[in-house]
Amino acid sequence: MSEPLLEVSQLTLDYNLGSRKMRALDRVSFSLDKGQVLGVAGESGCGKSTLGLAIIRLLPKVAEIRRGEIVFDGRDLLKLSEAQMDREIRGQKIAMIFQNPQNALNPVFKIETQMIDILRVQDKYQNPGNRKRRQDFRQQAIERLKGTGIADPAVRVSNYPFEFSGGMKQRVMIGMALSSGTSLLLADEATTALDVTIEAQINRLITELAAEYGTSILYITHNLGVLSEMADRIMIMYAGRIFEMGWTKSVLGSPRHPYSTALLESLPGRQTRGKRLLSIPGFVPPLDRLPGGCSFHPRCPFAEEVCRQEVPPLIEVDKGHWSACLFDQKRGRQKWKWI
Amino acid sequence: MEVDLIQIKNLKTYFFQGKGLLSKLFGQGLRIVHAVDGMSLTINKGRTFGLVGESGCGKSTLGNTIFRLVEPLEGEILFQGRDVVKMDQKELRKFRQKAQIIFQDQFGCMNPRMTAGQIIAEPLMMRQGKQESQKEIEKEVAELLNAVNLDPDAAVKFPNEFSGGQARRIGVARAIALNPVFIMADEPTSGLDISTAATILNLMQDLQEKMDITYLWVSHNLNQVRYMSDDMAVMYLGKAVEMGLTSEVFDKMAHPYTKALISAVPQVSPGEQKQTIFLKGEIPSPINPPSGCRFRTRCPQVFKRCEQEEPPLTDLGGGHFCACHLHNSH
Amino acid sequence: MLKYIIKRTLWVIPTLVGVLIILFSLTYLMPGDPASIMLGPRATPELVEDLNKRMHLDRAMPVRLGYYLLGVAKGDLGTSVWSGHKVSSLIADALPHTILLAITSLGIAALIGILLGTFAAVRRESPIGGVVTIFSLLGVAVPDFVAALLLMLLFCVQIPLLPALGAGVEGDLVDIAVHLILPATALGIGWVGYLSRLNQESMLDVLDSDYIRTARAFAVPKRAIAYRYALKNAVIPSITVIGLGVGKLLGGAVFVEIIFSRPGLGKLIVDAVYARDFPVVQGGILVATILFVFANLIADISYAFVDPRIQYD
Amino acid sequence: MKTDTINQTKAGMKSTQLTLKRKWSDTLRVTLRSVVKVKGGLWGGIFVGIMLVCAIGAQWISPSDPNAQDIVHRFAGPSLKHFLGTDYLGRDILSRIIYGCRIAVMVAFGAVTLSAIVGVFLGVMGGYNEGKKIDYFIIWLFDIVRSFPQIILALAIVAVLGPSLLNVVFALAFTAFPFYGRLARAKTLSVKEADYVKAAEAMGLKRIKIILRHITPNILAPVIVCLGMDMATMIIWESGLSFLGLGVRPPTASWGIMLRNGYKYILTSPLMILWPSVAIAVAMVAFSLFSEGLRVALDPKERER
Repeated sequence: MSEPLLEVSQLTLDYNLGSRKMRALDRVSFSLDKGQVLGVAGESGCGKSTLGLAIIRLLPKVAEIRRGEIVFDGRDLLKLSEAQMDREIRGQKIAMIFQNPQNALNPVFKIETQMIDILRVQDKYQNPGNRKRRQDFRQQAIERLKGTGIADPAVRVSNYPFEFSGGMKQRVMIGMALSSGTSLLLADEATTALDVTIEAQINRLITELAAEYGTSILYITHNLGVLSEMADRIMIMYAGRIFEMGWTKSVLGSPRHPYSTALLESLPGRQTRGKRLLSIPGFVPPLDRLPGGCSFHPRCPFAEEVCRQEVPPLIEVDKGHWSACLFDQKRGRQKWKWI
Repeated sequence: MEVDLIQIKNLKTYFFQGKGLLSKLFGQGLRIVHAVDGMSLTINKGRTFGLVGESGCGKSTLGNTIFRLVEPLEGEILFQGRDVVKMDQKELRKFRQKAQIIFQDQFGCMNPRMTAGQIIAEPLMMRQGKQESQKEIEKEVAELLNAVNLDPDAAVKFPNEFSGGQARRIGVARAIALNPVFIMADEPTSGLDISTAATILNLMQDLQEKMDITYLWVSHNLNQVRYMSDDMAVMYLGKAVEMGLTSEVFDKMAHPYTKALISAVPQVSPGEQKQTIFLKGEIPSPINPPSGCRFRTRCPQVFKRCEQEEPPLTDLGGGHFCACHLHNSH
Repeated sequence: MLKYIIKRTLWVIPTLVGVLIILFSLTYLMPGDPASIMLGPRATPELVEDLNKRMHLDRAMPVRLGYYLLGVAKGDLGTSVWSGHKVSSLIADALPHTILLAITSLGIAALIGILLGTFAAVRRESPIGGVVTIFSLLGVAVPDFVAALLLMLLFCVQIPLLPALGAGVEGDLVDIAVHLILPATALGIGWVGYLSRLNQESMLDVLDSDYIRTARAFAVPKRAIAYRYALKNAVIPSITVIGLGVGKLLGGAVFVEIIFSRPGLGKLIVDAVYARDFPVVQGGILVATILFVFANLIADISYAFVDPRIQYD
Repeated sequence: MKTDTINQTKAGMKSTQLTLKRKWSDTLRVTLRSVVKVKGGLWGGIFVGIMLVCAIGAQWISPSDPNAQDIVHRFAGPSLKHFLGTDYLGRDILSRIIYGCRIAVMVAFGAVTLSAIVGVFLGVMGGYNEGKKIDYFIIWLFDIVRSFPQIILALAIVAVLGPSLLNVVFALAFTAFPFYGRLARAKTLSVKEADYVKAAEAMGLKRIKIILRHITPNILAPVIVCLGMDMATMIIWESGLSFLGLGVRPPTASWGIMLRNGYKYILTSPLMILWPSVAIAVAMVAFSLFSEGLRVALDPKERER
């Protein structure tokens, strides 16, 4: 029986932008087991990146957590002090890699400088009192780079980030993020900006290193195809809420929420030439003007009066498969087939 | 019955870097970017030609060269039998009204100081031999907005007041304003959400049907090209490595690069085990492309000959071309 | 980067040639006969002829340009029409005062401005942000020569604390420093405001950037992030501004030197303008310009050291 | 046959009359409204407005003749007759400040306009011919003039030409044009590469129309913002030159000349320095707030949705 590494419950978060208040996360609850890969999918503005930043507690100042818990390894991360987060969590047990490798590294410092700084910080927290020399850290940095498959790591380590391609920068990030101590990796659109063949390389690297170190992954992306290949479980978000969650096979194979169904049908993946794609009418509502009830109801052809009134709860509709659709819960899937 | 609309023969577009006075003085040497390096292809009327490849392969440059936004070094671009490269300004202007572009950056391609209405009206106002009143043009703009499913009040809005999907629709409306016969769509869904992208794809298919438009579909998204295009070419470092009917290319892929590329595309196929071919290393720079076969530095099936000889594009039968020594030896 | 530095340095040569040509051709703008204008009421036919000879004013334009360039190349800037001293020696006497003033005011202003801006950005809630706002408002509202007048009014006339005129007794460091306080403040206060605001803004931008977030995600302490990681990025715009600002500073020094009667380069130029002593004006401006050009060069080169991405076309 | 289908398609569409442009007055109103919305923009706008009113209507607004001497009441403090007191010749300081406003605005506006016209013309020319000889020449020209410390060059030009209003305008414009030139050149270079220019080219639009419709409007906005900020600088320099006695000639009322007189009588009458300083300070803050508002208002990215 696998044990949960991360349990998020009822996480609710607002962005306070002057007079506007945007609910970026609304009662988000899920858990992630040790060694598992959980995929978080959704369109832009659904709150998936906010979720990652909330876990590692790097939210912008305007964000305010209203309620909820983020229990990691038995401790509520929201109750830890900044110093404790730095000392025990960030970069030690939880690491994060970001979307845009172009900007993720500081352009005016050499790769080695940045890596050594981070290794030194980690070392300081792990073995206090044990001072290592810069040369040792440099050696360690080179080994980390070698582990990510960068050719000539001893030379490349003294390059500047602008001399690296996007894929190589992401390798550097992975090298800094993953070590034997890392138990959770947050990957926020880590390969979105890369070419397909490079994306495949990087995703394989992440999977392999994570398997080697027993790291769990929260993989945030809008690309359902990537999740289909990488994730054990999938969570589909819309306007700050979880709409559907479950094993990859069942969520992608037999989705229960109209939104996830529509999302899958609108992909040109396996459709034959000439057949129309399903397109969802309307657009994702801005977070400060969310409709009441189910936030998807203005775009949903099956919406009834009750969908305008009640917020649908996330209910286990099948074994290990949760969905938040009132219509589905009350009348069953047969009644609302899109196609 | 297939008619050639565009025929490109041995097209080469190079960019020259380091031409400046001081660069010459310090002898940094001229760096030549081999952006498009000998492409030949035929686009048939009423069909969609998909052009795929990774960044830096020259697919956008090829598109821009067809419109002479970039001047080619050599080669021919025959449009309805006339060579675009040799056209004078007047002819070129005529050609550019029959052929249109939908740009990759949906906001960047619109003048931020013009309203959507003015942007769409611009091509209408330069139609030749026809003086129309402001009223007529306004009516046509309204029709065009309607054709791309936008409200008429969008006409007085500025580009920054639109969402990504709406801005893209304005780009489409402008492109179809003059009833073009040919449209190049350069990554037409980049930066759009999944559901928005689907509506754009549907819209463009409808327009093709109604108006009999030929598309050149430039994209890195293989799923999209497979879905949208009838014919396709796969480019790598300025050259076509494989070309043919889309169905042929996907079903009987011949080139190792095509195989790797297609296998790398993540598919929503829960439960299916897919064999991804991982390529080693990075895409080489188009400034110093490898000798012989350009793909040899990353090819899993490389052998001696690949280094010495550049494989020609050979017909494997049925208009399915491939440039690889593996299919060339016999 | 080396290529960039070489190219940037070589570009100084054609620029300076152009500067010389403009300075030279200024005499042509003078309405009427330059020699009589320079001599003013003292002009007798003999003196005019003598001056024409000495400055080759009677020769054809290209020949005069040749003489001029040759002279400058040899370090000979001509002689003062008024006093008969060598222009170069007049400048050599004046220059140290101006350089001292410029370095003191700009150096201290840059230090204070950058630190203030950084603090204000790092501790967003602290009152330092308010101090930055006050300084930048002051810097905008009170241009240097007005500041000089007001400071003199306040600290020399109303509350006579500090000396009003002169540069202090030569060799007496304390006296020199005391005489420097007001002029340097007048010249530097605008810079404190400008640089602190600039640095605050760019620091805030940098602190919001992706790479800072990366560093935070790896538990790099906040202090190290601000003063080691972010500062180097944030200071880049300030470097350019300081380089370009040296020109403004030299301009401001003219007023401050006049107001506080400091025997510097600016005062030399203005007094020469009053006296229509054209060779001194020409020489003074040339030296000020060279100072400015080299300050810019140094700024651009240090820019290249801070930002490795730099390319020069 | 094809045209038929299109006409059918189009006939099926709902046809509504609509306007394509926003009215000029609307655009102006929107711009001004967003200037005012920016923090401080309202105050900047109000004070710039007051300055313009003073400059244009000095003879109606000022309480007395700026040159009328009232020797009996020299160095007088503020009173009902002379709101801000009098100077060493007994002239009304308030009236002189108001007339000084006229000089400041005239010089600044003239110099800024002249330098912007010349600079933008050269800059656009260089930008178009990027990499050609003419471009190198223009860059060289800009760099030479920029190499001089600005005010010192202006000083030299006025010294040579002789102090007068027109010469001050010319001298200041000459020192400032390379800055507009460089701005215009850089903007032209980036706008030239923008996709919307490519789109217009691909549409077959004529070159001259591309320049007029697509390039010029997009390089003018930053130039206008720069104009606003430069007005402030030019006002300082006009005062500075006049302070040195190298600007407009006395007895013309100019803030710089007033400061010059104040400096002479610094021991006698501190108010003679204070009032023009306040006038300059207000003008500086007003123009910088206004141009900051203008910057935000003219940037389509920052414009309120």
